[in-house]
Formats: sequence, C-alpha cells, structure tokens
Amino acid sequence: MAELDFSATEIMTVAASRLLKNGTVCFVGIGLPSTAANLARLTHAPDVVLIYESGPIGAKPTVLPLSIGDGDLALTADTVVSTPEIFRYWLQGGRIDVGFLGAAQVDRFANINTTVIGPYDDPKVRLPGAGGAPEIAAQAKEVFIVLKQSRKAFVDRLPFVTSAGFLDGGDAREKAGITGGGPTAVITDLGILTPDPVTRELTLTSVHPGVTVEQVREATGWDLKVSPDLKTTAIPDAEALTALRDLQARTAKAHGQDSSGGEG
Amino acid sequence: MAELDFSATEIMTVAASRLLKNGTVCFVGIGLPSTAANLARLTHAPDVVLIYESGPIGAKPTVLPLSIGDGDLALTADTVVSTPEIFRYWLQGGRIDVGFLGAAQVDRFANINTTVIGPYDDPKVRLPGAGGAPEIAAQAKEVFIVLKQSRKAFVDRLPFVTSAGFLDGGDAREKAGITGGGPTAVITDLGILTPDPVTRELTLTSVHPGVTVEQVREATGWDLKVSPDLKTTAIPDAEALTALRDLQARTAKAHGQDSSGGEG
Amino acid sequence: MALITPLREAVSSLVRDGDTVALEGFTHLIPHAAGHEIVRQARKDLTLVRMTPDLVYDQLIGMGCARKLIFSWGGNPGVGSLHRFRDAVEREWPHRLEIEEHSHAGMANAYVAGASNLPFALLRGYTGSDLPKVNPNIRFVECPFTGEKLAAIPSVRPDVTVIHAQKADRRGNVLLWGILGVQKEAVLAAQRSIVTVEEIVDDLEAPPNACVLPSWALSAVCHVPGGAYPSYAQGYSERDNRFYKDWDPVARSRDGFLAWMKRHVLDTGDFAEFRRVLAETSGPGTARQEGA
Amino acid sequence: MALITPLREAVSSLVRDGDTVALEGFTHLIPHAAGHEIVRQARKDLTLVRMTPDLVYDQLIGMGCARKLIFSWGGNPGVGSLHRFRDAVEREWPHRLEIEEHSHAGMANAYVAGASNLPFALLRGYTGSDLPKVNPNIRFVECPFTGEKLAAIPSVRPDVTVIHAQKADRRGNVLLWGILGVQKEAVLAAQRSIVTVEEIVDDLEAPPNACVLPSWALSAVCHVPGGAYPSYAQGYSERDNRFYKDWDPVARSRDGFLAWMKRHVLDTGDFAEFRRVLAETSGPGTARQEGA
Repeated sequence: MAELDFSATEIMTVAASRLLKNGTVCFVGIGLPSTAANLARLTHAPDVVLIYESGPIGAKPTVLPLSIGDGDLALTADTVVSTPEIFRYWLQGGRIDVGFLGAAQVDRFANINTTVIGPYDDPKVRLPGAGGAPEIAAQAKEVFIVLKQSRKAFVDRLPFVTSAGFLDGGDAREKAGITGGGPTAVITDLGILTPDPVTRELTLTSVHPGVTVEQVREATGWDLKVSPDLKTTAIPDAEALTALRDLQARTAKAHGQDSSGGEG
Repeated sequence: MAELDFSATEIMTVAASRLLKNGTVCFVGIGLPSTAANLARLTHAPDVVLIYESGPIGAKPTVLPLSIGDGDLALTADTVVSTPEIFRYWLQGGRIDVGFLGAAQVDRFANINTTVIGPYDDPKVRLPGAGGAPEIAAQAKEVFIVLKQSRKAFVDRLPFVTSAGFLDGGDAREKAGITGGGPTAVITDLGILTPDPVTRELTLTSVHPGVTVEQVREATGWDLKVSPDLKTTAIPDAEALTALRDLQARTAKAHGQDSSGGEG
Repeated sequence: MALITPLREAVSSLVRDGDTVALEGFTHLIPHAAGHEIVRQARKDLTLVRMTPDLVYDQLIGMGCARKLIFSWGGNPGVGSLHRFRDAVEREWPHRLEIEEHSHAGMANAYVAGASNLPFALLRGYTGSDLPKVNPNIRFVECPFTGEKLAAIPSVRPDVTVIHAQKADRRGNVLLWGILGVQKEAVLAAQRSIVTVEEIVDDLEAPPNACVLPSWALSAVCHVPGGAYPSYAQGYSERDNRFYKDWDPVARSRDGFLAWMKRHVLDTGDFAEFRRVLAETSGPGTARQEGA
Repeated sequence: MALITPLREAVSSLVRDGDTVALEGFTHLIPHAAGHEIVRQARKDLTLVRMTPDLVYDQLIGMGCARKLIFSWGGNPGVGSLHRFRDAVEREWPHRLEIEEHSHAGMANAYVAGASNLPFALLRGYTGSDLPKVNPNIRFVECPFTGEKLAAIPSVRPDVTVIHAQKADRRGNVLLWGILGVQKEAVLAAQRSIVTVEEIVDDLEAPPNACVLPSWALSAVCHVPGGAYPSYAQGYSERDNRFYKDWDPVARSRDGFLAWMKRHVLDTGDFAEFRRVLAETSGPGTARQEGA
C-alpha cells in the first residue's frame, strides 16, 4: 500500500499498538489504551486477550467502547466475570502480561498522577482518581503508558503519586515489594520514552518522524535524557492506519461521537 | 387421616422436620438433616430455603440427594453458586437461619465430634472430619442436630471437638466470640434434648411415645438431666409419614438404594 | 422476602437521612431512577459509596444529599469531569464533602469483605501510591505465615444498597447478566437493599450458575422499566451516550444545574415523567440550552 | 494457551513426583480418569489437596502415591468410610500419611486466597473447634480496625490442579456448569492445570456470565468422555451410586484393593479400557466378589 499522511495522535496510537505482541494478555484502560489495544487486535495481534476491569475477559469489540462497561465488551467476550473477580483472580492473581494505562501526569520515573493537581486537601484541580491503575501498575508483568506529551503532563515532581512507576528510581520499586515489572514504555504524540535499565529514568529512545528532540524536551518538565541510540519511530503502515480510521469511523457511527473515554 | 405405625427413625425425622418453620433459610447437611429438611419442604414448610454447601441455593429436589452435590439439587435450585461463595457470602455473611447437622458424637453441651475416636495422632477410628460443620455450627442463627441416641454417640467428654456447641457451658460460647446462637435442639430416635437456658446443658425435654426416660438415660453417656416439664413428642401425623415414605420410595427408586448420605 | 413495591415507597421506607448508601452499577445497570427518587425525597447527610461516581452521584452531591463520598474513580465516563463533584471538593458547594478515596481493587475487595461479614479486606494493593498518606483507612497487616506486608481496608457495609437489574419474578427473585460489576457484593454487604428491574416475569429462565439474587436476601423490588437511563440494561436498552455529553454543560454552572434538576427531577413525579419531560426539553442538541 | 493433548501425555509432562496436586470436583465432575492415570504412571510423594477426598483419593492413597493429604472431609459419600484412607491414617499402610486437616470453609477460602495470589486466607472460622490444636497452619490475626480476632490459614497453591468439565472448544477454552465446587479457584490457584472434558466443540455456546476458563489460563485440555465416572457430568451422565456402594467391600481389604486396582487400572491402558473391563467384571452385584 502507499504511504498515507497521519496525525500525531495516529502515530502515537499505532506506535503504542505495535508494542502489544500477539497472544499477550492485556488489562486495558479506557480511552487511548483501549484504542491502541483494539487496533493491535485488528491488525498484527489477532489473539491478544483484552481484559476490562468491568468484567469482560477476551473482549473483541467491533467498535471502541465509550465506557469501560459497554455492552459490546460483554457480548463479544469469552466470558464476563464480576469486577471483584477481575481484580482478585486475574490481576492480583498474576495473570496479566501488559497493563495498558493512560495518565494525567507522569514524572521522570514513570510514576502516574490521576488524583489531584495542587494539594490533596485543597486541590487546584480534582482529577477522577485512581480507578484500577495502582494495582494494574503494580501487578501487571509490564506496563505501557500512553498520553500526549506536554510540560503540564510530564512534570519533574508529581503533586500526588496515584500509581507507582519506579518511585525514586533505581531499585526503589523492587525494594517497596512491588512484584510487577513496571512501565517499559511511555508512548506519546512526540516519541517513545523507556526507562534506563539502571536508573529507571525515562529516556527518549524514539522520536516520531518530523519531530525534533528539542520539541520533545520543550514538552517535558524535566531535563529529559536522550538515548545515544535514538531511533526514529517507523511511520504507521497503511494497513494499520486504515484499520485505525475504519475503527474510529465505525465507533463514531455507533456512538454518535468520537471515542474519548473514561472509567465508570 | 388415620394414625399410622411408625419407626423410631421416622419419628426422629418427622420431629426434626417439624422444627423447621416455613420461610426459614436452612443450611442442610447430607443424610438425616437433608431428609428432615426436605420433608419439611414437602409438608408444612413449602417456602423453606434449602442451601447445600456444594452450591445450590433454594434446592427443591424431587428425591433425596445421595451426595451433597447431586444433579437434582442443581437443576431444582434458584441458582447454583461456587462453594467458596456459599461459605463466604451466605454462611459467614450471616444469612442462614438454621444450620441442620448430623454428628458422630455429641457431649452434654452439644459440642460435636466428627473427626476421631481416640487420640488425634493415633486414632482408634478415623471419622470423615469437619466438612462444613465448624462454621455452620458457629455462624447459623441456630443449629439443629439430628442423630441416633446411644452411649457411644452421647458421651460425657468428646475425644475431639470438631464443631462448637456451648463449649464448657454457660456463656463460654459467647465469650469465645462465636456469633451464631448455637444448638437449640438435638433430635434423636428417643426424644428431643434442648439446652438449659442458663447452664446450656442438654436436657431431655421430650420423649417419643413409647420411650421411657430410663431408656433415654441408658442411651446417654452422662447423667442426663430431665426437664420437670417433660413432654411426649406428638406422634407423626399421617400426612407427614406418608410424605416421608413417598419421598424415600422415590429416592430408592431413583438411586437404587436407601438414602444414607455423606459429604463429598 | 422482598416486597414488590413502587420505588417511591421503597426509598421512603428504606433510605434514611444519615445512612451509608451504595448505588452500584459499572457503566451498565446504573440505578438512575432510584438516584432521582432519593433527590426528590431530599435525603440528607448520606455517606455515598460507589466505585465510579458518575452522573448519578454528581446529581446527589450537587443537590446536597451527601456528607461524604467513598469512591475510587469519579468522572463522566467518556466525557470528562464531574462538575458538581469537583465544585463540592474544590469549593465546598453546596457544602463541604468529605472524601475517602481508594483504588478500584480496594473498593471491590471492600465490598467482598462486606458481603463476607469480615471487618476488613485483605489485598495486595496501594504499594508506592500516595493514597495511604491521605486515607487513614488504608493500613497494612503482616501475613502470619510469610511475614509479607499486605494492605487492609475496612469492609464496605452500607445501610442500603440500590441496584438496577434486568428481571425479577413475582416472588421477587432477581436476575442480572452481562457486566455485573460489584452489584451482588454490594447487595449482600448491605443491611437493606432495593432493586429496580426492567420487567417482572413469571419465570426468570435463568441459565445455570447465573447471577440470581434470591428474594429473601432483598428488601424491595421495584418495577422501573428503563430505570438505568442514561445507563443501559443489556437486552433492554442502549446506553444514551449523548446524555452523558449533554450533562457536561448542564453541570458546569450551579444555576444551570439547579434549574435542570428542578425541571427534570424535583418537578416530576417519577422516572417515567422525567423521561417524558426530557424528551420534550431535549431534542437533538438542545440540552446545552436547557442547562444554561 | 492450553495444549489439547491425550491425558497420558498431560499427566506425564505436568504431574511430577513430589508435587502438590489438587484433584477437585464436589461430588459432580470428579476427575477420576486423571486419578487413574496418575496411579498408572506411579507418581510418588504427592501432597494431595482436596476438600472431599473420596474414592479418587482412596485409590491414590492406597496405591502409595501420597505423602500428605490436605483436606476437610474424607469419606465415601452416601456409603461410609474410606478404607484405604483410614488404613493409611490408622495403620500407616502402605506407608505413613501426613494429614493437614481443615474445615470446608477453611479449604474453600484457602483456594480463593491461592487464586488471588495472597499468602493467606482470612475467615471467621474454627472458633471453639479443636482443629487449631492439631493443625499449626490454623492461626489467628487481628483486624487492624476493630481488633477482632480472625482465623488465618495458608493459601492453597498446588503445583498442578486437575478438574473435569463438560466442554472445551478447539482453542482449549473450557465451560463447566451445574455444581461448580471450588474448581475455578483450584485451577487459578495452581501453577499448572489439566482439564479433562466430555466433548470438544466448535463453539462453547456459553450463557452470559458462565463459568468459562480461558485456554490461556490452562496447561492441558484432554478429551476424556465419561472421565468423571463414577461421578457425573451434568448434561452428560448420571452418578453411578452403585459403584460407590460396591467400592466399600473392594477397599475393605488390602489384597482385594490391590487386585482390583491391578485388574482395572494398572492393567488397562486408559479410562475407556477401564470402563470396558469394569463392564465385564461387574454385572449387577458382582463387584463384591471382584474385590474379594
């Protein structure tokens, strides 16, 4: 197929989707993670197993869910269990390969804030809260985080750590007794950040085509390290882009709006 | 209807059945308790709710189950849940009015042994063990125990307390932190024993017709107290006897044998 | 044994000022009709419990019914913030709202512990999160065998739980299916319970091992077809995604919110009338004006 | 992803000497065929876990496969004692059998804790019972909120769990229904798992919220029609109550037991052959002679 033009959001979504290998068992957050995970399922990873916290195991939705409990998730799943069972037997039970999360803010050690901006007792902005993220972040074998990159979102110090990445870096996560491997990639609209194997500090390892390192550093609230082996993200292939656009068109038609999302 | 002759086992079963009031939620042990509970359901207590530890809630078997997990229990139940759910949400959850138990041995405070005769580490007779009884005995609002009376079964001191009755009597049960009300009746083939309201010692409060107090005392391994207000158990009415015999005939036909029973 | 009774009577007799109340439903089967009825009857000082407070709790909080909220994710799913919830937390309007905040895993386990009559829930959770710093009800215990540190949180034991389900039979046995969320646990954890249902039938025709709540474990069953709207009931209705979007501008201003609640909830007698009024007031794209 | 494989290979590759093994099934769906295969392959030093050890464990214990038994009720349901179990406990034949004894509530919670990857199970249990005096794995912990004393027992985490179910599809997804017992928890608590099934179908046709075990959570699925015999599989077979009665005289004597096991299990190649031999040797009323 010929190359197609694509938006920053599209390359973010396709890049995130590519990380998901076929056969992976993925605990899916609503919104961007759900879009990327379903795109993977519809392209290179037909046997990816999608689990949503509302209860569906093996969901294969035909359109993107607008909420974490859309009927299409239940109707297309291998089975639907209770929400306590999802968190107890499947997540805490150690059966999740990849936790796929969004975030309002991340810091240099890939810790996540979705709780408050400003002091907890006197918040400037009250965000929705933890949802499933603290235990997904702790218990999945690895975690992908997908969010748009900006100085507001990529901050030097989080006002509140909702969900643990690598805490203060180094082996702080392991020392705290957290069993899951933690974030292995933060996928943004500008590039891909991965934790340094030793310091666990997020490092720019890939920039999207047409994006400069300076642009990424500008959109980061700390002095972003750049990998000496920096790559350029492969452009989305036409198959993936077409599949993504078809999915979003089907979704818009079904829901009568675009597919942002939230828990609940 | 005319009076019918009846056996000692029949009056025991009918007397036990009569104690179960309509609408009661009853956690049913297999064997004699199951026979009595189903007889109640088929006669004076059509809305009794029978729960078996294997998972059926609201079972309405057409024949007596031979095992605690007979298919008829599942097919006739309002729903079938997992065994952990039975013990967690329904029994421990405090939703059981009556626990209906059998026993190998009881003592004067209605403690139950179903574990061993002789020392635990060098048993003379190894019995099946606890099954569901310790928590049924502790957590049901009240407990009925049904077993045949003999010196071997009604002992002064149990070699092993599997399930708590009133422990050492008095308020020992409450002091131990056990929430359910405990045994309110022990129904035997000779009569009915109920705990003294203060000492909690089992006291003969009813003898079956044709049975003498002396016979009951002979079949008891301690100096059995007899109520000053001793009654004679009402004879089984013809309706109950007929229903019991029909049930047992249906059961024998279906199972090809009589309906003793056990867990498993 | 559940009484089959109108929703108004059920709320009137079973939900009391000062109660701890859980309205559950995970996107699916959210008991909106019951939420409205609690608003109409002007309950006060409620401790509201819900994993995912969304529109139904935005309304209860904005109308001043709540003293405290126990939750794990508060937002308008697929749309954004809950403006009434944020106004209460950020600016104490209509009055201060105390919050006790957990993760989903914590809340789900707390309901399970409540249904199991345990005083606390045990889980691997909250490690590395700041939540234990702001929530004194997140503590840690040691395993008596391995010495491992595990999180402990108090059980949720509501005075009343309210859910919506697909079917009841004439005895009041209830069947629900599809996305079940924590509804069974929430009902069994509570002292009292109200279930609104899409229909009442002679025979539930429940498949084996279905989620059935027996009548004797419930307080009241109320026939409220469409009672989950704008949430949905699988097999009966679709989620009205537009209502969720339209709620955003309605809830943005205090006056717009109050006007909307008066017109649609306080001035309507029941959920059927609310649906009629809503159909009149909100043709396509009119909800924004309505809320303004 | 589960391999769909003959039972012989599944046992050969997944059950190892010294393993902790749970064969579960609560009267219904007891994996007798798998029990036979473990006997045929002469596994040793197993720690056997099962809420209700009955005939299947009487056979494994009598054949010397077990070092230890973790259980809550051991008997021949509806008939009486397990003679091989009693002989092992009372007279150490064929060798000493260590026992760890719980209540059903304890075992059920221990499986739940295992499936939940918790090191221990928390329950209200054992109060007033002598079981904590003879089982050091029953301990007590305090609620960090109320100070209440609650029982704690170690999770059950088998190396291998074996169950029987009604259906699998060609990918190895498994559906079971009816009396479910603790099978789902036992499978999810284990490192490895084997599921024998009545039939393998194109489409499970599972009702909503059915008990489905996804293929990727299982190790092996084996097509063994009637593999629960003399237990039953709802929708496929009836329990053979006579076999349970006939087992009593078979198991009463050591020689009778050994002769029966040799003829019916060791000298047969698989469960289908066992069923053929059994049909030949036990016309009505002949089992007693066979066992003598």
